[in-house]
Amino acid sequence: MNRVRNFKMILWMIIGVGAAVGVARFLLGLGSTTNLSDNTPWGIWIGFDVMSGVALAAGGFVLTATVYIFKLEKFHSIVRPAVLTAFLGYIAVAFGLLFDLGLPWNIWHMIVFWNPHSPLFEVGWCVMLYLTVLLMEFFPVPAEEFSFLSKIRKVLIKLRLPLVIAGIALSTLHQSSLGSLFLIMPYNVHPLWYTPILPVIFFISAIGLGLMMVTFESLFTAWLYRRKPEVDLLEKIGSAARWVFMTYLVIRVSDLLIRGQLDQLGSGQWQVKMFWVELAMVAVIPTVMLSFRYVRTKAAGLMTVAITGVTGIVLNRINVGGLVHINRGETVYLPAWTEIAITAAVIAGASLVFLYMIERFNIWETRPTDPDASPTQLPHFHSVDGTWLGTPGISARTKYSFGFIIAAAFAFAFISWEPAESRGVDPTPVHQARGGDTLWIDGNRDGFGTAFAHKEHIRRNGEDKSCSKCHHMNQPRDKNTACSQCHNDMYLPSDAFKHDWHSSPNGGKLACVECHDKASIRDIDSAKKCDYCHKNLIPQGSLIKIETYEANSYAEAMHMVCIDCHVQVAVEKEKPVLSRCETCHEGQRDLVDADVLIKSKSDLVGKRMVLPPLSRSKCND
Amino acid sequence: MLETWIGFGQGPLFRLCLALMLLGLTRIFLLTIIGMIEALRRNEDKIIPWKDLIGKTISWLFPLKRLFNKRPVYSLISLIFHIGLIIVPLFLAAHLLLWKNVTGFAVSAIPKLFADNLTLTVIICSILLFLMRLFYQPARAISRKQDYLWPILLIIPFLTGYICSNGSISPNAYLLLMLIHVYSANLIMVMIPFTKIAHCVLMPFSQLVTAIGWKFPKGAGGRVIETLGLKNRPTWVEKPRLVYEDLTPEKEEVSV
Amino acid sequence: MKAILTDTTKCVGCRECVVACKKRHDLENAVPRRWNSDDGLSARNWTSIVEKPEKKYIRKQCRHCLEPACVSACPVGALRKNKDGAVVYDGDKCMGCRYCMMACPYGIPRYDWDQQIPYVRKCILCAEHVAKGEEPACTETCPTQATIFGDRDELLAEARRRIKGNPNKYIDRIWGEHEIGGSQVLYISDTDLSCLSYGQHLGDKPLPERTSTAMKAVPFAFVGMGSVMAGVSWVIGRRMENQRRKNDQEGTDNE
Amino acid sequence: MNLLINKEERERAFKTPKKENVIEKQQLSVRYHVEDFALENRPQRFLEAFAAILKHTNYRLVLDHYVRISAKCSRCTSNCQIYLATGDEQDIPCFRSELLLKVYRRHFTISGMLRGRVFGDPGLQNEQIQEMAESFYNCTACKRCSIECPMGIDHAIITHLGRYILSELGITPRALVVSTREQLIGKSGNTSAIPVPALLDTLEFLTEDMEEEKGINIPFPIDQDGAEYLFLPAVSDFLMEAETLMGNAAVFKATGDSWTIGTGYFDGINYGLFYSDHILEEVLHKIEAETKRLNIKTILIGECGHASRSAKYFYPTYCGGKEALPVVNILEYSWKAWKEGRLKIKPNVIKEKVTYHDPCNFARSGWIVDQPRELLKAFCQDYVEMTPSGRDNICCGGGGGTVSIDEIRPYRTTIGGRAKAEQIRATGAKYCVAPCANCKKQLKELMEDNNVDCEIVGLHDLLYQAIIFENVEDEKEIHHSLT
Repeated sequence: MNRVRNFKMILWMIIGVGAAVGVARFLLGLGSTTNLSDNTPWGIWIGFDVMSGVALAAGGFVLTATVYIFKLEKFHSIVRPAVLTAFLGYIAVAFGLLFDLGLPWNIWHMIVFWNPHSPLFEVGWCVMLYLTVLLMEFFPVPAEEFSFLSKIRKVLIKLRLPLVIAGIALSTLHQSSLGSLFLIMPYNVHPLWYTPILPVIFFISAIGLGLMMVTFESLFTAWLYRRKPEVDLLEKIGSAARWVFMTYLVIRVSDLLIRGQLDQLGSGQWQVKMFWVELAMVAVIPTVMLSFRYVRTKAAGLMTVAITGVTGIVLNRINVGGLVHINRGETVYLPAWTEIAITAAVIAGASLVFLYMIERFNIWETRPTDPDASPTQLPHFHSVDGTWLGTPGISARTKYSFGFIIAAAFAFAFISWEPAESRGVDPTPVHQARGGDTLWIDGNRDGFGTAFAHKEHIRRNGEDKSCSKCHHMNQPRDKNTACSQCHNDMYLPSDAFKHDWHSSPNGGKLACVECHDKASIRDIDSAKKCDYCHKNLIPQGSLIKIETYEANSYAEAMHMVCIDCHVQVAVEKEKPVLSRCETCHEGQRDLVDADVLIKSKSDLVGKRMVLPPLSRSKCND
Repeated sequence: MLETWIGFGQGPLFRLCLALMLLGLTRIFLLTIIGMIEALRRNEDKIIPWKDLIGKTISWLFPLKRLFNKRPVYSLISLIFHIGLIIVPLFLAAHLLLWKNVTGFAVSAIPKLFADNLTLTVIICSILLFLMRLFYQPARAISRKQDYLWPILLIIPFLTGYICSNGSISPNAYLLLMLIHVYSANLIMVMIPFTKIAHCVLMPFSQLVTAIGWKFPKGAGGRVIETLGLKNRPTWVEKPRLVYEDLTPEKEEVSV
Repeated sequence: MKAILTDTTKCVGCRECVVACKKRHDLENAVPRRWNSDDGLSARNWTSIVEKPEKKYIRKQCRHCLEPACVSACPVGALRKNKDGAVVYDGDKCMGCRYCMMACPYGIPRYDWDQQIPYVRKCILCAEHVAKGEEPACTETCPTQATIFGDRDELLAEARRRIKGNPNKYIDRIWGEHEIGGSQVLYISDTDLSCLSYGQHLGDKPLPERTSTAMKAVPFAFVGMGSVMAGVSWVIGRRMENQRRKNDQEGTDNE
Repeated sequence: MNLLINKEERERAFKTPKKENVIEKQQLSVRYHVEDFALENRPQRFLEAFAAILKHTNYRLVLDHYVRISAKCSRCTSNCQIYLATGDEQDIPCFRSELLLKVYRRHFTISGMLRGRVFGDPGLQNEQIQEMAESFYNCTACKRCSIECPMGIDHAIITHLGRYILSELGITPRALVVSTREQLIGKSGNTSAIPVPALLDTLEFLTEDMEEEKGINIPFPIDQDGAEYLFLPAVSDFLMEAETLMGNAAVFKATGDSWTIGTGYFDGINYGLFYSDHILEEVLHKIEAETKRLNIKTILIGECGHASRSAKYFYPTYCGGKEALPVVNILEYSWKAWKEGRLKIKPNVIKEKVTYHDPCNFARSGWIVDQPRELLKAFCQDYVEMTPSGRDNICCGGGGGTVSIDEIRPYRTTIGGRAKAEQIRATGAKYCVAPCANCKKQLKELMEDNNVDCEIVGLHDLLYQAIIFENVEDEKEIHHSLT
C-alpha cells in the first residue's frame, strides 16, 4: 500500500497548490492568474479540462454499450471502474468549469435561460442529463453498502437497460456536439481541422479515446495496487480500438481530400507540424501497434498505445479548442503555471475520489484493503525509519494535510499578488521632449508624437508667470520639470512625489515626523499635504489640484486629468475649449494631418514650425 | 544586494512563511477537532463536564489566581513576556505597513515609546527566562534543545528591530540588521506550528482533550490483546523473574 | 433597420469617436494590458482606429451582423438582437463562458480580464439612445462625417452612390452588405478591409446556419441512437435466448 | 559562560536542589520492583503493544496534543511531593511523561519519521523500557501536577498509558497482578480471596456485635433482589475495617433505604485503574453482571478512593454510556441523607481533635470535597483542616496501586509519604479521617514509621458513634411512657 499512499500524498500536494491558486483566481480575477487574452479567450481549462475531460470519460458509455447492449458479459468486470471514471470525469469537468467561467455562480442559468440554437447549450444540457444518468447507473454500487438504500437500488437495477440506452444516446449527442461547437467558426479554425463533419470526427475519436482510457486506467490502477492486470480483456478492447482508429484515419484523410485542403500541408506553417504529430499519435501509431498481437498481449505494450492515443486525442481537442485558431497565429498562448496547477488539482481531486471509491466500495471484484486497517493486523513499523504512523485514517489525515499545507504555502508564496492593474504591462519608458522652440513630444517613442509650439503657448498663456500651469511638479526649487522626470513610464502608476528629495534637506531619517504624524503609520495618509509647505508653488487661481498625489499613469495625467479639467473650466467660464486642437484649427483637418502630426523626428530637422492659421474669433472670446 | 535580499524576505519569503504558519496552525487546529470528534464517536460515554472544563480553561487563559500560587516571579515574567510577544509584532507601526501590504487592511498602531519599552521588556524577559531555564535544576533536567533555542531566537528579531528603529548606525549596518531581523522573524513564523509554540492555538483545547482522553472506547483492551496475538495469554506472568530479586522475599500471599 | 456607414477615405484618425464612445458609456481609461490585442479594442475601448500604412484609418467596432454568430452561440441568451438591430448584452444572464468571443469572426467581444466579476464588453450601437431616436456617439461626434448613421437601405444607396461617383478612389465593394449574411455596420474603402476579419475574406453564408444543420440533427440522433441501441439489445438478447434454449434442448435430447 | 568560578561550585549550583533535607533514594536501598517478563526483542514488542493500543483507543489524540503543546516550563515540579522529597530529576512529572512522549514522537509522528531518516536516530532502546518501568511505578498518580500545569497536560494519563503498555509486555508489580488474577478467574472472585461463607460469617458476627453495642438489630442484607443500592466496599474492609462497615450498615438502618451485598460479587477494588484498561473493563463487567443479577438501581461504593473513581468515571465508559446505572459513594449518600433529614446525628460526640485527609481520587476532580467536611463538623467538636486541603491536599503517598506492594513499605513511608506525615503532625489531631482503604493502610504505616501519634479512621467509624436511630428511640420512649 506504500505505493498508493505515496501516490495519494502527491495528489494531495497537487491539490494544495491548486487550492492556493484557486483562492488567488477568485480574489484577483482571470487576468492576473491566467495567460488568457482577448485573442485567446479559451485556454487549457476549456481545451483540456472540458473538451478532453468529457472525451476521456467516454469509456463509460462505450463499455456499458458493450456489456448491456451487445451482451458481451466477459467485460462485466471492468464496467464499474469505467462508469466510475466517467462519472468522476464529468464531475471534474463541471468543477474545472467553475474556475474557467467568469461568473461561475451563474452556471445554473443554462437551466433557466434557453438558447436552443447554441451547441454549447446542448452540450451543457446533455452533460447535465448524462451526469444524472451516470449517477443512476452508478448509484447501485455504493448503495450495496447501505441497507436502507436497498429499495432505490432495486428500482435502479430494473431501470438499467433504459438508463444505458439513454446514456449512450446522450453521449453520442454531446460528444459530437463538442465538435459542433466549432462549426460556427469556419474562419477561425485552421482549415486542416475545420470540416463540416467535425461532430462525426469528434464522436469517433471519443470512442477510441474511451477505449484507450479504460485500458490506461485499468493498467495504471493495477500497477498502483500491485494487482494482476486484466490483459485478456484489454487485448480484446485493443483489437476493437484498432478498427476505431483506422476508421478515424480514413475519415480524416478522405475529408481533407474531399475539401481539397491537402495543399495546406505544404504551407510550412507550424500548424502543419502539429497536424502531423497529432495524426500520428491519434491514428497511425495506435493502429499499427495494435495490429501486432505481441503488443496487445503485453501490459507494457498496451500502456504505450494507451498513453500515445490518449495524448494524441487530448492534443487534438486542445488544437481544435483554440490552439490552431487563425487569430492565435499572432499571439502566443502558453498556459500560465497557475492554469496548469488548477487543471492538475482538478484531476488529482478526481483521482483521489476514484481511489477512495475503489477502497470503500465494490468497484472491483476484490476490494483493495490496507492491511493496517484490519483490526487484528499487528502494526508494522517502517523498515527504514522505524515509524508507524497509525491506522490508515489517522496517518492519512496527518500526513496528507502536512503535504497539503506545504504545497499550498509555496504556491501562495509564488503567486504574484500584485493587483491586476500593474500586471503584464511592458514598461514603456517616456522620453523627454526634444527640439527648441517647437518641441517634439513623443513620450513613448512609438512614432506618434506631436509638435508643440512652446513659445507660442507661453505667450498665449501669459508669459513667464504661466510656467506652473503646466509644470506642476513639486520638487524643491523646481519650476519646470519635464513630465518624464517623474513619469518615467508611460502607463505604470508613478509617484509624483520624490521622497528622497524631501527627507535629505530636512535632516535625513530623523525628519520623518516633520511631515508624518508621530503615532500612525508613515504612509501617504498620515503625511502633510504639499501645500502645507509649498504655498507659493500654486499660483492664485490655478486649476491644478494637488490633492492627487499619485497619478494613475502618465497617460491619465496628461490626457484625462488635464484636458478634462480644461474643458470643464472652459465650459464653466463660457470660453472656447482651447485644449482641443480642433477648437482653433477648425475645418483644417487636412492641414493638421499634413503639418502638425509629423511622422518622425527627422521631419523636424532644419524646419521651422508654422502654425496653421487660427480662427481668431473663437480664441479671442 | 542586501536590499534585494531584504525585499525577498519581506515579499515572497514572508508570504511563504506567513502561509505556512497560518495553514500549519489551521491544520493542527482542525486535526485536533477532528481527532476529538472521532474519539467521541468511538467512546460509548459521551458525557463531558463542559462547565468545569470551560472554567479551568479560562482560568489558565486569563491567569489571575492559579498562576501566582507557585513561583510567582517566574509566572509574572512569563506573563509579561507573552503580552509583549503578541502586541509588538502585530501592532508596531512599521509592521502594520507589512500587514497592510499582505492582507490589505491594518488597525491603528501603538505609540512608538510604548512599543520601544515593550520591546525592551520582551528582550529582558526573554533573557531572564533563558537564564532561569539554565540555572533552575528541574527545568534544566527536562529541557530539550528547542527549549533553549526559542528564547534566543526570539531575542534576535526584537533586538535587531529595536536597534534599527532607535540606534543611529551606518546605513550598511542598518541593512544588515534589517536582514537579520526579517529572516529571523520569518524563521520564527515557520517554526510556530511545528514546535511547542503551537500552544497558541491548542491551549484552549487541552482540558477538553484530557477529558475525552480519560474516556476509553469499550472493548478496546480486548481488541488490543487480539491484535497482539495474545488472546489466550493470561493477564499476568505465572512464574515471573524479578528485577531486584535480592530485595523481594518469595511470598505468594495476597496483598490488599 | 438602422446602420452605420464608415467611409475610410474620409477618416483622418482623430479618434474623436473613441473619446465620445468612452464618454457616453462611462468607460475607464484604457491602459495597455497583457491581454489586449493590438487592434486597440478592449473592454474599455468599444471602438478603435486601426491604422494602416499610407495614413489609412479604419474604424473597428462591432458589426452588428444581421445573423450574428455570437447571439447564436450564447448558451444562455445573454446576447440578443434588439428591435433596432443592435446586438445587445445582458450581463445579468451571462455566465462568462466566452463562447461569443470564440464565435465572432471579427473578434469583437472583449472581456473584463482584470475584474473579479467580469463581463463581456462590446459596442452596443448606443442601443438606449438609438431607441430614443438619437444617434450613436461616434457618428454624432465625427468631425469629418467619415462615419454616418442612418437607415440601412438608405446608407447602402449612399454607399453605392459614392462608389459610382468616384470609381477610381473606391474599391467596388460594400463591406457588410452580404458578408456572412450582411451586417449593420457598413464600410466603403479604398483599401482591402480583410484586416477586420483576420485577413480572411468571409463568405456570404450566415454562420449560425453551419451549426443549425448539426443542431437540427440532434433530436434525430437521440431518437435514432436510442432506438438502434434498443433494437440491437433486443435482437442480441433474443438470439442468446434462442441459443440457450437450443443448447438446453440438445442437452435433454442427449439424455 | 564564566558566571561561576570553579567547577565544584558550579556543579553544586547545578546539581543541588534548594531543599536541604532531601532523601537519597540510593541510601534507602529500596526501589520499586516490577515483574520482568523475559521477552525476546523487548523494544519491538513494546512498540507493537504501543501501536496496537494507539490503534484501538483514543490515546493518539491525547499524545498528539501533549507532544505539540508541552512547553517544559517545569511548573509541575512545584507541586510533586515525590520530587520535592527526593530532588531527583527522574521524579519530575514532566520528565516522566517525556519518557513516553519521546518514544511517541520518535516512532509515531512525522517529525520522528524525519528524525529516523535524516539523523539516523536508532529509536527505542531496552534501557529506556527499564527506565520507564521504574519511573511509572514511582508515581503515586495523585494528579497534583496536572492541576498545576499551565498547558493543561494531565501527566496521570500518560503514566496510565505507560503502565498499560508495560502491562502488555508483562511488566507489572506482582502484587497487583496476583490480586487481579484472584479477582478475575480465581475461585473466590475478589482480590482478598474471601470465600462467601467467610463473608457471611463476618457479617453475622458484625450484626451481633452491633446489637450488643447499640441494642438494636442492624442487619447486612444479602442478595436482596431489586434492592435500591448494591454495596461494593473495598473488599479488604471485610477483613480489616469492620467498624467502617458497621458505620455503613448503621447509616442504612437509620435512613431505611433498601441495600444489599451480593454474594456473586462484593468487591469494589479495581486495580485495572492502575495498570491496564483491559483489566479495568473486565472488573467493571463483573459489577455489571452482579447488578443485572440482582436488579439493582444504583451502585454504591464504600469508603475507597480508587474503587469510587473507577466505578464513577469508567462504569458509564464501559457499561452503557448515558444509560448506565448511577454510581454514588457512601460519603455522598450519607451526606445527602443527613441533608435531607433522614439521618440524624448527635452533635459533639467526638471530643478529640479530628482532621480530614482527602483521597486523591475524590478530591482532585472536585467530586467529594465538602460533603465529608460538613458531616464531620456536624458531630466533631474539634475539627481542624490540613494545609493545604481540599482539591490541593497532599497525597498519602501510596496511591496508584503502590500501597498494595508490601515490599516497598520503606519507600512509601519515607519518600512517598513523609510530606503527608509532617502535614498530619502539624495539625496535632487525634483522629485522621481517611475515607479510603488504600489511604488508611498507607497512613497507618506512615504513622507507625514516622512516629506520629494519630489514629487513622474511616469517616463511618466515627459516624457510627454519632447516629441517632430515631424509630428505635421512639420505641424506647413509648416503652418508657407505658411503664
